[in-house]
Amino acid sequence: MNVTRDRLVTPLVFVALLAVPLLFFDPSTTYISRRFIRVIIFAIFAMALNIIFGETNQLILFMGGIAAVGAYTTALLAQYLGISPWLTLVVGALFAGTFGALVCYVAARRQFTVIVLAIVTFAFQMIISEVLVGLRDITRGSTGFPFRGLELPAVEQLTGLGPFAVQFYVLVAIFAAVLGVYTWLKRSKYGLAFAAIRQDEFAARATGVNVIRLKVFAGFVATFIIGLVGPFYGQTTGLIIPSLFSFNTVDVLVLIVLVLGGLRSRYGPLVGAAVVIYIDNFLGNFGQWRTVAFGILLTILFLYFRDGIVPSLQSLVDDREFPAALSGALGRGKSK
Amino acid sequence: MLARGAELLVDGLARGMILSLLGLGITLVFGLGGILNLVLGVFAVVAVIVCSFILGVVPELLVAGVGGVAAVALFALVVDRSVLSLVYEEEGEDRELLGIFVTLGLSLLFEGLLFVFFADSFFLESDVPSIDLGGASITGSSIAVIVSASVLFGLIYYFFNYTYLGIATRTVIQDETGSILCGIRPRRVQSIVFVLSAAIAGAGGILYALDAEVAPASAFELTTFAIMVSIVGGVDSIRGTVAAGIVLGIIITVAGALFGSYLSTVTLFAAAIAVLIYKPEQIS
Amino acid sequence: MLTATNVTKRFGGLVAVDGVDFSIGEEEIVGLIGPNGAGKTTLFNTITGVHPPNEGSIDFDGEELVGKTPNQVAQRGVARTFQAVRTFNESTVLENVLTGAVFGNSESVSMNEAEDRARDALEFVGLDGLESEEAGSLTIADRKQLELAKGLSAQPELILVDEIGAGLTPKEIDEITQTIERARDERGVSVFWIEHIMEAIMSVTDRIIVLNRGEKIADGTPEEIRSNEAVTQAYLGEVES
Amino acid sequence: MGGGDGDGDGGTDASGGTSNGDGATTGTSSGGSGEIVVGGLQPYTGPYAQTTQEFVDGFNFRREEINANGGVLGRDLIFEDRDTQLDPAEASTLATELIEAEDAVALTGSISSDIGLTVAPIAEQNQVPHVPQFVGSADFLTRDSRYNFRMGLAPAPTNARAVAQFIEDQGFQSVGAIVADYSYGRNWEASMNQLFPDDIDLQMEVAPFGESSFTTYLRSMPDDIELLISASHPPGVFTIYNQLQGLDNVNPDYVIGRSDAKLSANALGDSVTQGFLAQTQPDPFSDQYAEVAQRYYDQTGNWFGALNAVGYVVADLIGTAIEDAGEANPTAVAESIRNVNLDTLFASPIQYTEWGELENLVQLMTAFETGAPDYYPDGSVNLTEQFRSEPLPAYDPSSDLLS
Amino acid sequence: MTLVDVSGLDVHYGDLQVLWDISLEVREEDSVVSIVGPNGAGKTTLLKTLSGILTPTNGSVEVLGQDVSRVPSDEIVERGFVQVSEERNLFGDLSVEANLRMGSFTKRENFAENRDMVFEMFPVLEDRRDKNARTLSGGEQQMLAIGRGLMAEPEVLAFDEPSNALAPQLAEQVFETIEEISDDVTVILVEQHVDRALQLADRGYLLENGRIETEGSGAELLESDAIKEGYLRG
Ligand SMILES: Nc1ncnc2c1ncn2[C@@H]1O[C@H](COP(=O)(O)OP(=O)(O)OP(=O)(O)O)[C@@H](O)[C@H]1O
Ligand SMILES: Nc1ncnc2c1ncn2[C@@H]1O[C@H](COP(=O)(O)OP(=O)(O)OP(=O)(O)O)[C@@H](O)[C@H]1O
Ligand SMILES: [Mg+2]
Ligand SMILES: [Mg+2]
Repeated sequence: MNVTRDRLVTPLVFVALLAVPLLFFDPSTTYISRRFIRVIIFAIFAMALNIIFGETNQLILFMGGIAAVGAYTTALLAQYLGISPWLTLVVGALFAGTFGALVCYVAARRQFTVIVLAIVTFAFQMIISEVLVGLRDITRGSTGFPFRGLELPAVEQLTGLGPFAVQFYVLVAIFAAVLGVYTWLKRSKYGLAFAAIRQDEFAARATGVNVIRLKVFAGFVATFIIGLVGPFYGQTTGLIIPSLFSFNTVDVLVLIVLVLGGLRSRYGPLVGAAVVIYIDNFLGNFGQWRTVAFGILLTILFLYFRDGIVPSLQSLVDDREFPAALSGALGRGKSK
Repeated sequence: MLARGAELLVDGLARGMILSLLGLGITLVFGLGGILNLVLGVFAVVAVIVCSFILGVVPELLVAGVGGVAAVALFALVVDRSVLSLVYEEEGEDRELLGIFVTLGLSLLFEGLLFVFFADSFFLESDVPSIDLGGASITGSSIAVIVSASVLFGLIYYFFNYTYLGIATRTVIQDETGSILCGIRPRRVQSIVFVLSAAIAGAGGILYALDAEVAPASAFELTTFAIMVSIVGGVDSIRGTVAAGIVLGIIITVAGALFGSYLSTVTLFAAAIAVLIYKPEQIS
Repeated sequence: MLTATNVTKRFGGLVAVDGVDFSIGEEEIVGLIGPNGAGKTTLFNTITGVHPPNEGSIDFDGEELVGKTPNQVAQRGVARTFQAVRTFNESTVLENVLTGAVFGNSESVSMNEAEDRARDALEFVGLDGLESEEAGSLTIADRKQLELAKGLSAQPELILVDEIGAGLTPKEIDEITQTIERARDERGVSVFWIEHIMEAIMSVTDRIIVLNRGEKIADGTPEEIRSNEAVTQAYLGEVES
Repeated sequence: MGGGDGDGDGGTDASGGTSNGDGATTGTSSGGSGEIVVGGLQPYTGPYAQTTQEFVDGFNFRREEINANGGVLGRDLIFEDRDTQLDPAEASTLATELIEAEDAVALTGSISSDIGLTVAPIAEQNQVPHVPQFVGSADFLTRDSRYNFRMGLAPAPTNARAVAQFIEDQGFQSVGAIVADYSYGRNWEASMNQLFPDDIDLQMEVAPFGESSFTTYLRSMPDDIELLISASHPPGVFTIYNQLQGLDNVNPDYVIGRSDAKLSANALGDSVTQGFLAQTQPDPFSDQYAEVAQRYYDQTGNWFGALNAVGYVVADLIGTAIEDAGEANPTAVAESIRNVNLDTLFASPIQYTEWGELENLVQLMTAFETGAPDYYPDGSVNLTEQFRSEPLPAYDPSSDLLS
Repeated sequence: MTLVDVSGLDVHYGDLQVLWDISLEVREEDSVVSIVGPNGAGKTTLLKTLSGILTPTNGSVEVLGQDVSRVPSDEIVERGFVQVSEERNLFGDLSVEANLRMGSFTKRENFAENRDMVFEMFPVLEDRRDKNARTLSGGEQQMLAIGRGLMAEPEVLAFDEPSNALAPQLAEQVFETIEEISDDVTVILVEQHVDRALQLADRGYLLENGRIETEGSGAELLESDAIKEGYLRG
């Protein structure tokens, strides 16, 4: 990694993020505010996936379900105890993280391959959806319930910012924290261990790496993050509802965001989220052709840009050899 | 009571055999070529649609069914020769992941097209009369399903165990270079298997439509079930997939009758998870 | 230092290792030979916790290894290399060795300390200067050296070496044999070494253990093994002796 | 929405008349003086793809007629449709966007209770009328609703009331029903229990919403069953009917399915003539319907079905309401919808209660026979009127019928 | 007649050039042609190029009169050039017999006959005919790989380090087998056991760093300094 460039990029990214609400948030166009919030949320989801999948090669397909676990726990517990969801937020995240860690533990112990773990978690995703719809008496079934308990009226008053702006800043703070954790992980012993696990789990074990513990650790961190952001995701729509957390609405999108942005890159998730959410909204204008257009786009992007936007740009800047970088971007060869 | 149980079992068996066929569609391509084919459900739906159009002209289900399957095979061939060729250039895990992503994109594309152009619901009728077996009434469609699926299983089993080409498909998954050294062309075998899997899924879809409504929205559901069945069956085992489909079919039918609610779906996925956790070492 | 008693490992009906007893002393180089499929690699796997034995016990410095996971065994001070090289090919040479230095040890090693150890090990095997190369770009011989360095950087007491000479030229074999001997002489590491190449193994081992169909059929100095009737029959054949 | 930044300053709702001055950021807004935008929340992807397409065809047919006749208030009526993918969360996002970015004067297109229930509060908060295609949930409207209006699908109690009249009319003694395990299905269950004659045998089976195999449920129906209600399981209607054909010991005289006669005939083929009934609100036997259907056929070559009619009616309703209001302001439009008395393709004139429920609705039980409607000579089945209900009282959400 | 004719061959992996200007030939009258050289010299790369698995960047490769870059690699097998590769590439989950059967993919009509011939040559394979290839010992696997190669009725059979990882006794057995079949088939032999390989060879090539350094008859090479110093012990 190029450290000087990193020093330059990070402040730039955050200045840009902090400026977003001032530039674009307007009370009469809340839909624009929401788009930006969605970008941040999906960027954080993708960061979490980056940690668990990018680093330790555990592909989970129940991110929607985990986010739902976080959101429902937070909201329902707050309601039940009659306290603010800000207090139950961490409980929800811990619950989600524990669940995720447990699944990862079983998978690591039983030595599931990537695909088997993917399918097991996919099955869990289906079960979570079914249960949320089925336990109508507790969860209010498929129509969900309104949720906007994660506001900070005091901060709004103090700063004169609208609720969406405040929410955006809260999420930027979470994003920064996750980015910090990720950067630290990569540069510490964990980074070494992750690289070893990813390339040859068996050899990693023989070298002394506690593969199971690390996989569970990565699983916990990732699902904790997803569970933490879940309630904010509900907050943005103003609703907590099963369909918000379905496989198609969360997992598919997060995967696309991560792969497109760039697996194992620090800013890939953010860039990917921005691009994908933009495309998603843009395609809305296609009416009944939306799905078709989305499918074509996905296929093309994966076939020709699967090394990710950020890594491609990086190599473009790094070696300045245009033809080589271009062929990298067009991604026939395997990524380094 | 006994008759009711028998009815349930037969219904479950028929349903299970359909699941087995769909599962085989996944098993063949993933087990033999490393591509998790998320377009499978689309193949099933397209077969039903074509079949139903042919029925409008030639009112003979067998003819129309073969027509539907043939059309899907052709469709699959085009997909294989064009997009999948790019995927097959990769190897190992790269191919697996690219396979998932590309077929995901393709499935959205095709589903979208179906929604725009063929959004109707489709049913097919078997004309097989229902029969009475010791008080248990067995529906005509169940009979049609069980008989035709059995024949298909037999053919598939024979193909993969007793023909050169069938065994060659297994060499390609086990060692692509090895198969080249034997004079087998992996890409050709992969194409054949892909087309075959689409045809099997098409047949599964047609049998499914004898009983239930098939619409573009069914594609995702059918793919999901197919993946579950295939994974529970061991991903690369044809026999395992057939068994898994039948067992899961009976489980959801019985669970549906007993609990009569959303729990039957939960049961299906829970059963799948249980099997996976219990014996994942069989699953590569 | 390592004492194995009555180690037995079965795969289904197949008895891959059958009631084997042996020991390895401090700073000793012990060879392990035997026909293909005799159970040599499997014996390694029972020691390292990959395939825990069905019966028997393996004592290492007073500690029972049976029941420990591979990473625990590695951290107790038993490093290993693989029959088919398993370096982390997308990582750099230095990162490979660092992984061993950081994790292959029960003490908590700081990154700086680990890097020192790693560079030291690389120099020891003669790979210094290649630190930032991708491991995958090295020749087979160098990758075998790299595996050795990765093991040694953990400062193990014992290193298990599986057919490190296979596929190497005589010259390369000589080099790697010397590295192994120096590891014992200069670093005090014991070596347990599987090899089919007799020239290599006969020249530096203190003792050789012979397996055949899972059973130990001989255990002695190279000279004793060379003249052992059973070994000649089962393994060496009429050729080189 | 309430939590939105819009709360602080109250009435910043999008309105057809005033330009927001933020055109730079909203980009495509076209709601100013030129055109009047109606927002469509269409489930183009998902199980109702066909249903929504029919609606859109009917809607656009009427909309283009209106525009060809000089538009409303001299302005063109524009349709901004979005694919909700039958996802309530997506629908709620799109609804907000259509209101804020496109200055939609009304929203339509919603299908299913889930979508209806999530879009309803958005309509209320932004004070933009919402006329869904099919939302049957009793909870869609409360006594305080002012911007949501029932349309193509009546609430379960109203439908059940019509069926109860049909049962009495025919003198059925043994009735079965398959109920979907979600709010609309459960509303039917409660309504049937409450409203059906006490002296009949009523056998109800609850099946999951996404069920695809109903044989088990059908087998538990009594042998002498005369009427089977499957309308209480909308997504399963066709499958239920089809699987019923395969069972010889369960033989009801009639099966009440969904309201879409045309789709039913397309999906079920000839077997639809064997007792399938479509419970419809548009009156396909009226002269007015026949006349519109003829025009539709002349223009498109297609059969003008009940779903097309609902789309047509919505366009008609919104157009009329804007004309009545004299301005394309959503609040005013909602007000004039509430006061409308529109004689269009429904079997009864469209009239709303204060809270947006259809009043004095008349429903038809439409059966099928071989032949073709006059206005669609290419067809192979024709519709016959099996039963016509009395005007049905509007469902009052404050009643305890469903509790 | 020239069975294999290579001239001016360059091969790359991506940007990395591995073979440089290689020219060699194998004639019908040769019984064994050996190629020796250190690790990474490019021996395997050369054989893979002959089999059409790798495509050359420069030069021409004609195998049995056919330019290999113009035909798919399976057709090269059909024409009679078969390789027993370094990794053996057996089908682990297929039985011994099924492996042999796949070997006869291009000569199906003679399957039974050829199989019996292989069984005669390696009786142990007949004992294990129903066992999956994975469960065989290393030596048995090598025999199976050779047997599978023979099933295609090759004119030229190329071996890539057939004695690799074999116990000395088995290694010797393999060399004897090669000697035996070289009566009927022209053998190309890549070996680390340089002395054995050159003893068997009519002609040999020494490949170093992707270039042919020396060529000559087996006996000549055995006596050459290059070989003596680099590849033979004491
Ligand atoms: N995981 C396993 N499952 C089943 N059988 C196994 C397994 N690992 C090894 N075996 C069998 O155990 C026996 C011993 O194998 P092992 O690998 O220990 O032999 P080896 O002595 O190392 O031989 P080589 O010199 O060829 O490497 C063989 O028959 C092998 O097939
Ligand atoms: N797939 C590959 N990608 C990149 N480089 C490769 C690849 N395969 C081999 N090489 C490189 O090409 C060179 C020649 O390799 P090759 O396998 O042909 O040598 P060899 O003479 O067969 O060696 P050995 O005796 O070890 O089998 C080596 O430097 C090797 O690292
Ligand atoms: Mg071994
Ligand atoms: Mg080689």
